[in-house]
Amino acid sequence: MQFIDQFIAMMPMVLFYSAPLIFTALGGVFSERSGVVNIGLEGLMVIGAFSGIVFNIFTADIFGAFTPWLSLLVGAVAAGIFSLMHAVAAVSFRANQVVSGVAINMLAVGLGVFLTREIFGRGQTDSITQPFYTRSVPILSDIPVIGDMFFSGAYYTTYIAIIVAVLGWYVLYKTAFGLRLRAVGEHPMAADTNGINVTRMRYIAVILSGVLAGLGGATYALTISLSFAGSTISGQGFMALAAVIFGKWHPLGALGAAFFFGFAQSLSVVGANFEFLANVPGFYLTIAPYVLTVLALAGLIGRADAPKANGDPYIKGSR
Amino acid sequence: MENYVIEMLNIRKEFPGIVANNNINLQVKNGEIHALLGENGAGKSTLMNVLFGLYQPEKGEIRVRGEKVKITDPNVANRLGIGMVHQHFMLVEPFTVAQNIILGSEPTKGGGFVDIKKAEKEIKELSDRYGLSVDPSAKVRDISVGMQQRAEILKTLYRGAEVIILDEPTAVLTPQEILELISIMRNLTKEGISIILITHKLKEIMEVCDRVTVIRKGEGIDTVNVKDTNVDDLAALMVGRQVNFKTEKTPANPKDPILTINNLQVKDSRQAMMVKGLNLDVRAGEIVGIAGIDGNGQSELIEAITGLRKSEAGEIKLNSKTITNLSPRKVTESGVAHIPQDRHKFGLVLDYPIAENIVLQTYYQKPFSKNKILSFKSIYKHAEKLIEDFDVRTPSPRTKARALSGGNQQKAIIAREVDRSPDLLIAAQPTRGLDVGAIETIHRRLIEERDKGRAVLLISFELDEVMNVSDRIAVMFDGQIVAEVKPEETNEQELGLLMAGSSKEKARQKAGDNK
Amino acid sequence: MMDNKKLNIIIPIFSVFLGFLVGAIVMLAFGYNPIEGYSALFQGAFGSMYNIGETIRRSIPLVLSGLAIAFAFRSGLFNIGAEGQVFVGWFAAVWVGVTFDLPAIIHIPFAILAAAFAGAVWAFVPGILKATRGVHEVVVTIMMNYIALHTTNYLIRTLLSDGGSQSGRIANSASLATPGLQEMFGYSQIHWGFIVSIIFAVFVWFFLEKTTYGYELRAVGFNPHAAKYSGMSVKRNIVLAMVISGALAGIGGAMEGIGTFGYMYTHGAFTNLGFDGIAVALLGANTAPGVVLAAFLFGALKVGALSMPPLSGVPSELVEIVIAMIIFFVAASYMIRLLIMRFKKEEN
Amino acid sequence: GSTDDETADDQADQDTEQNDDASGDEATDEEGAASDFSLAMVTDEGGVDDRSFNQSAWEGIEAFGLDNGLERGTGFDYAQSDNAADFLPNFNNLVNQGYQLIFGVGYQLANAVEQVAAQNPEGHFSIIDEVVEGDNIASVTFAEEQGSFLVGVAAALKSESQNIGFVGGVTSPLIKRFEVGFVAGAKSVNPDINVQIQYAESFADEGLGRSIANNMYSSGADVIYHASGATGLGVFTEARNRVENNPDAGVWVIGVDRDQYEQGQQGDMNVTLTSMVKRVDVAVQEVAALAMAGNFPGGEHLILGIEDEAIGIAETNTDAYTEEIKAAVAEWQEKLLSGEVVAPQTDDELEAFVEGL
Ligand SMILES: Nc1ncnc2c1ncn2[C@@H]1O[C@H](COP(=O)(O)OP(=O)(O)OP(=O)(O)O)[C@@H](O)[C@H]1O
Ligand SMILES: Nc1ncnc2c1ncn2[C@@H]1O[C@H](COP(=O)(O)OP(=O)(O)OP(=O)(O)O)[C@@H](O)[C@H]1O
Ligand SMILES: [Mg+2]
Ligand SMILES: [Mg+2]
Repeated sequence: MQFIDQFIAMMPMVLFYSAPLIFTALGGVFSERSGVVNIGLEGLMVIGAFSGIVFNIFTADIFGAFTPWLSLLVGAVAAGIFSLMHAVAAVSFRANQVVSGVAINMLAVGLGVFLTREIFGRGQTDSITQPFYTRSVPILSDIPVIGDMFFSGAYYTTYIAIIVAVLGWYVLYKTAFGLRLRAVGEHPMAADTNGINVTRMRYIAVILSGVLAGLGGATYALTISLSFAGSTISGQGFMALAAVIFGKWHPLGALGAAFFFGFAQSLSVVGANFEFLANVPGFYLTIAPYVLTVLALAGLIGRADAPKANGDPYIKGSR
Repeated sequence: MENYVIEMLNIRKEFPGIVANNNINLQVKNGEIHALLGENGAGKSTLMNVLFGLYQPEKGEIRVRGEKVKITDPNVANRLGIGMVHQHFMLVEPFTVAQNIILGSEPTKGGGFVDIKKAEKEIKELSDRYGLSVDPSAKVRDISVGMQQRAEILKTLYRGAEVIILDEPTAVLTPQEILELISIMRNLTKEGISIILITHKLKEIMEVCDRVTVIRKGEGIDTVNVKDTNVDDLAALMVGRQVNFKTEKTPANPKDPILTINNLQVKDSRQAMMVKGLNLDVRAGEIVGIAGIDGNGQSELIEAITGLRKSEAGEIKLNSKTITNLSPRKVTESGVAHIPQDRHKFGLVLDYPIAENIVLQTYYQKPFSKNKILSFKSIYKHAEKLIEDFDVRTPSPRTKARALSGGNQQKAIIAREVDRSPDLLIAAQPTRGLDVGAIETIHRRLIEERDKGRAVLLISFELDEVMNVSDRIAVMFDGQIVAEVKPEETNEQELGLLMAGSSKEKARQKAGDNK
Repeated sequence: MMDNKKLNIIIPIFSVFLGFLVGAIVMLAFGYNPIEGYSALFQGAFGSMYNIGETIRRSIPLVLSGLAIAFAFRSGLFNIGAEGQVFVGWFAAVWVGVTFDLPAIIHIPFAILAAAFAGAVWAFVPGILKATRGVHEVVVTIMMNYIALHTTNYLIRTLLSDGGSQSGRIANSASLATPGLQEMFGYSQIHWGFIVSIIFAVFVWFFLEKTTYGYELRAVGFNPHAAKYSGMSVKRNIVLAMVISGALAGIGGAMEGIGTFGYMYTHGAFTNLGFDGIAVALLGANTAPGVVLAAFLFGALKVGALSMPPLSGVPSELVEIVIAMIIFFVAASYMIRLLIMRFKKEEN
Repeated sequence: GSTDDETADDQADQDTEQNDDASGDEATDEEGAASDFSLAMVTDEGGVDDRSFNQSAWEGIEAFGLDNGLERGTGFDYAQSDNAADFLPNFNNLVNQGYQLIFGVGYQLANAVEQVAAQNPEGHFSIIDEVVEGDNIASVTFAEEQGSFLVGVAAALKSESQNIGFVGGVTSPLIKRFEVGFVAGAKSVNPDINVQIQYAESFADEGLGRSIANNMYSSGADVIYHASGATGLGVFTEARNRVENNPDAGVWVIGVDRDQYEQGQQGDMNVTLTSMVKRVDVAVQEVAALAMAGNFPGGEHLILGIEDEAIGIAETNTDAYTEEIKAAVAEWQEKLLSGEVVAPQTDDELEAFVEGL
């Protein structure tokens, strides 16, 4: 049955395409749950991708097979540090959070390409020699159908992304930290009067979003582009932002949304294989993912309410 | 020397532009209920926010149980056993009561996992001990204001508070709830807890408080024992002039009906039927007060009349023309004015200047705009006039509504609504949170409107307001008008019983017995 | 305490200064000479009539996309979709430019109108979805951007050329570019679009500040509940705001279509006119005059950037960094406020 | 350490050197020798260091400049375009700086060249990859279909499944020539070979390129030819990943514009079968030489192909690109040169061509 086969064939694509979105969207969820709008995700991904690649290129000989893992880490840390800018502006200096997000995006690309030129003397880096590779999970991959769909030919980073999403859900909804973080995003003054340090919580949340978006960017670079240039991250951050909202600011929602995007994207690729689509102009398949998303939003998803205090800087003693 | 649990000495707190507190002293004895009294904007909340560590005073010292302390943030206050229930509740709406109570001091087991079961058990114990009934697992957005407040009090107790600050706790409560609160306060003091109570309601002070500190325009005026004083003296102390309470009014002479409601049915946002076949009419030249406990369909009724909510069945007539399910604008144009319950949410665009707020429903009409172009000249001319007439205290018509005190915000709204000389004026909780001075003015306005031959529909949870101002009282219970009484023929007790749903006869003789 | 009017002027200026300062530090750090770098930048932006012409030309579409986003912001909406609306506007204008043959007095307004309409339609989708289904405009507009990119590419291949990657040139009667003007500015690409953009800046200012429509839109933006209470239709205003915002962005596209280029080509990626518009709007504090100034600054920096590598060897990305920092400092203006307060204190 | 890395490094050195010059720290070592001829180029959005035809063009200009003792910044130079709106300003800047021959690299610059040439009748201009009318414009295009034809032959010979793929960037007549030539070449070897064709509609979406390649390999293709810029990087990623997981996967990629051998390196294997190399540098030098000699081919349209050695195919990967393939390709090359076979450029021509087989 062709459909089933195609479906099975699609899953690996879905898995590698979605992973960077999952990480980044989770970052968005943490930040916005704490009340800090973060449209700087794109820029944070850029930093993650850039530093991941550069580190990989220069240390591949030293660390060998560990290099991609360390690169991932470096990407996360770098973006985490970079996100401090957003935190300082948005939390300490009451910035309009959209503005500083835009600044982050511009700065990241500018800086990334500028440094690339300084280091490599041209607009993009070499290809890395130590990327991630898909692996089939022992045992699990032997399970019929399921095995082929999910456990053969996927990256470990994808599984990590899924685990992190579940972890994110646990942290936000089951732990004291999560309760406080959400409180800060819904009603910072209430949190404050309960002795919660709003500023601290928001800093943590924003830095977390940086780390996660950095992971996302690095994952993209280390699994898909294998090199860095100004155009390496082009829109993925905004897709992740869309996933945050699509997923109603919920970690598992974001996970689902990211998979939805990956699925729609792969569908548009695999569509070419179906006879009945053979004579449909490629254009329709190209826009299909985006149209599908809009339809999904209009149809099933509908209204979603952001955290109440999302976007408002907290100023003690004002109402 | 006395053993004070709290001493605030020569506290000074400035805000850009104003001195909110100027050398104020406040001394609270152990186990007493100490009232803090003052006009809107007098500086009460500020003083308490200083005590609770939300603001740092420019000057002055604070002693807790004789110890000189520096309260840098609410944590410190909590550790010193000071808890505060804020005027605007500090509850996270999508959270459960339990989550709100434990927030910031959560009981956890491994992995930071919140032990909600444990928390709910502890909360149950506390609420039984002090008679604060709450449903720990209910979401705050779904529970009554009264329960929200009990949750707030539990929040402080849960943190082991020995001094509890209540900032205008009764402003938002129904008479029944107020009685409950009073007994709660008594329980608390029995347990050795001291209470600082901010309120504008002098009767409450006389009823429960031991001592009262009065502040005016940021200055501490005096501290007196409640048993050595009376309502009028307090009012005079607070406002700085004699206030007369019994709102003077001549008997009404109602004419033909303006508003007629037949068998009206309205659902709330959760699709629950809240108004169940309600009948009511309001005549020209009378004030009809709707007495009822919050949540018996009052809000839905008003929203249906004003076109903010669609009615399921029945008919609403204005001057015998039907206005059922017309758009808010059509309703307004057909002669209805509405002083909304929540002035910040509905009544005002807080970021617009007062002037632009004053034309909120009329901006598109001459002279405020001509063929779609605003005429700020006439808007501001008009605003200046109303600000003058209604004595709205604002630096200028250009001032943003946000910066005004609730009292003056309210006056601005009333000015706007009344000035349209509507046939029907709906006033929902028009004096909530306001000081006696402001209340006096507003009541006088309502009566003036009546005397101009307008129909006035007053919705209030405060019985003495209903009794003072109305010519006719309709009691609302479970989505219907269950009884109509004349204020001079009834008393608070009877009304209370009616509002609780007992039949008129029962209420009559019950109330009668107790007399 | 200093009055806000003064601050609102000082802060952007201060931010610009700080932005350049950071840029200079970066140049020093990497062994470039900031003075050379910036004089090259200045040369490139204002060095001659030609450069000035280019700077103006570069600002024109930014004014409009900036206005579009500012307009939406004032109504409480975030239109990330300007990018896509620019694409469809560009296309529509070029389509009119190539398919019709009319006198200029009709042809140009017709092309601009078509662009406005296309942009409006594109923004109508998120608008109506927000109004009726409460769907968050940000997601929808992001999706609409991609749809616009691919749709216009497709239409250029199928409608404006046979499989080509570029449309034909528009008729001269539809072109905003006139040899006279360009000659005056040393054969730069400047075109009369700068007048169009100023006209619409004035329009936006007037519409928002002086008309009852603007009064309603701003009210809805500030407090939809109060707006509803006072008889305004929140839904209608949301749709209206999006549609007008989209129309403005569409006209921004027209400026490229019948002004700068005179044709449209298939894009491999976004133009960033829309995304830069976000920065322009916010740098301009969402006010029409502010947007015009911010757009001009952007135009100058981006055109000046081209001269940095040849004249000073500094990579043009440095300008991106400078711009980003300027925006950052505007965002964190509170920091600057504090600084100014500090100085004030020390004075007295 | 592949040839490419070295060119890349040289590139880096030159750039930094030039930076020093610009910031005046260091005097350049080529004084005096300068003739009065000068040439420059305007890049498209790719930028001068795109490791593709912009870079190739620049290398040509540099080589020419150095051979003729010209000086960077006065005798030869380039202007970087970050955005289509920069094309014309860049041209005008160079004109104002007095450069005599200015190249526009990439079909996107066609309109800009047309305008600037019209405004500066005395200047000499050249457009690469597109044809523009004008007495002072030399249009240079390449017979990509020829190179694509040859890599098509190689693909058909290499493919065991007789199932191959083509990944295009954004649909356009130019990319069409790659596609059509490739198909023709493959079919000339085996008329029944199955060619999967898909366009990413983007030159910068590695993810999509990867997905398309994944899909093509999964449905049986074993050689993929890409003409899709950065999107193609995804194709290499997919192939490398498959080889990593199964050294005998036997999947190959054919690079474009330049020798993309480096992109294919996977451990000690390399998935780059070959590349369709477009010697823009050759083209640039040819035009420059003519211009310097005083017979600038204004108003002419030069189509450079195999015979000019402006189109070639890389033979770096000797393991994969076997002697047989080499031989067969050489055969077909002869046929193309002799005109016995003419590579098609459009779908219609392809149809006719396939009929004729
Ligand atoms: N956060 C603030 N920023 C600036 N001014 C403030 C702030 N809070 C209060 N004020 C000013 O300080 C004065 C005292 O405010 P406060 O809230 O203490 O009054 P209040 O006695 O609580 O009034 P009410 O009875 O209406 O609650 C007010 O006039 C107000 O203008
Ligand atoms: N951030 C602020 N800036 C300026 N004034 C403020 C601020 N916060 C509170 N105020 C003022 O402090 C005074 C008291 O504040 P409060 O919240 O008690 O208002 P209120 O008069 O009680 O109205 P309500 O309680 O009905 O909202 C009011 O004048 C209010 O406007
Ligand atoms: Mg108060
Ligand atoms: Mg109050």
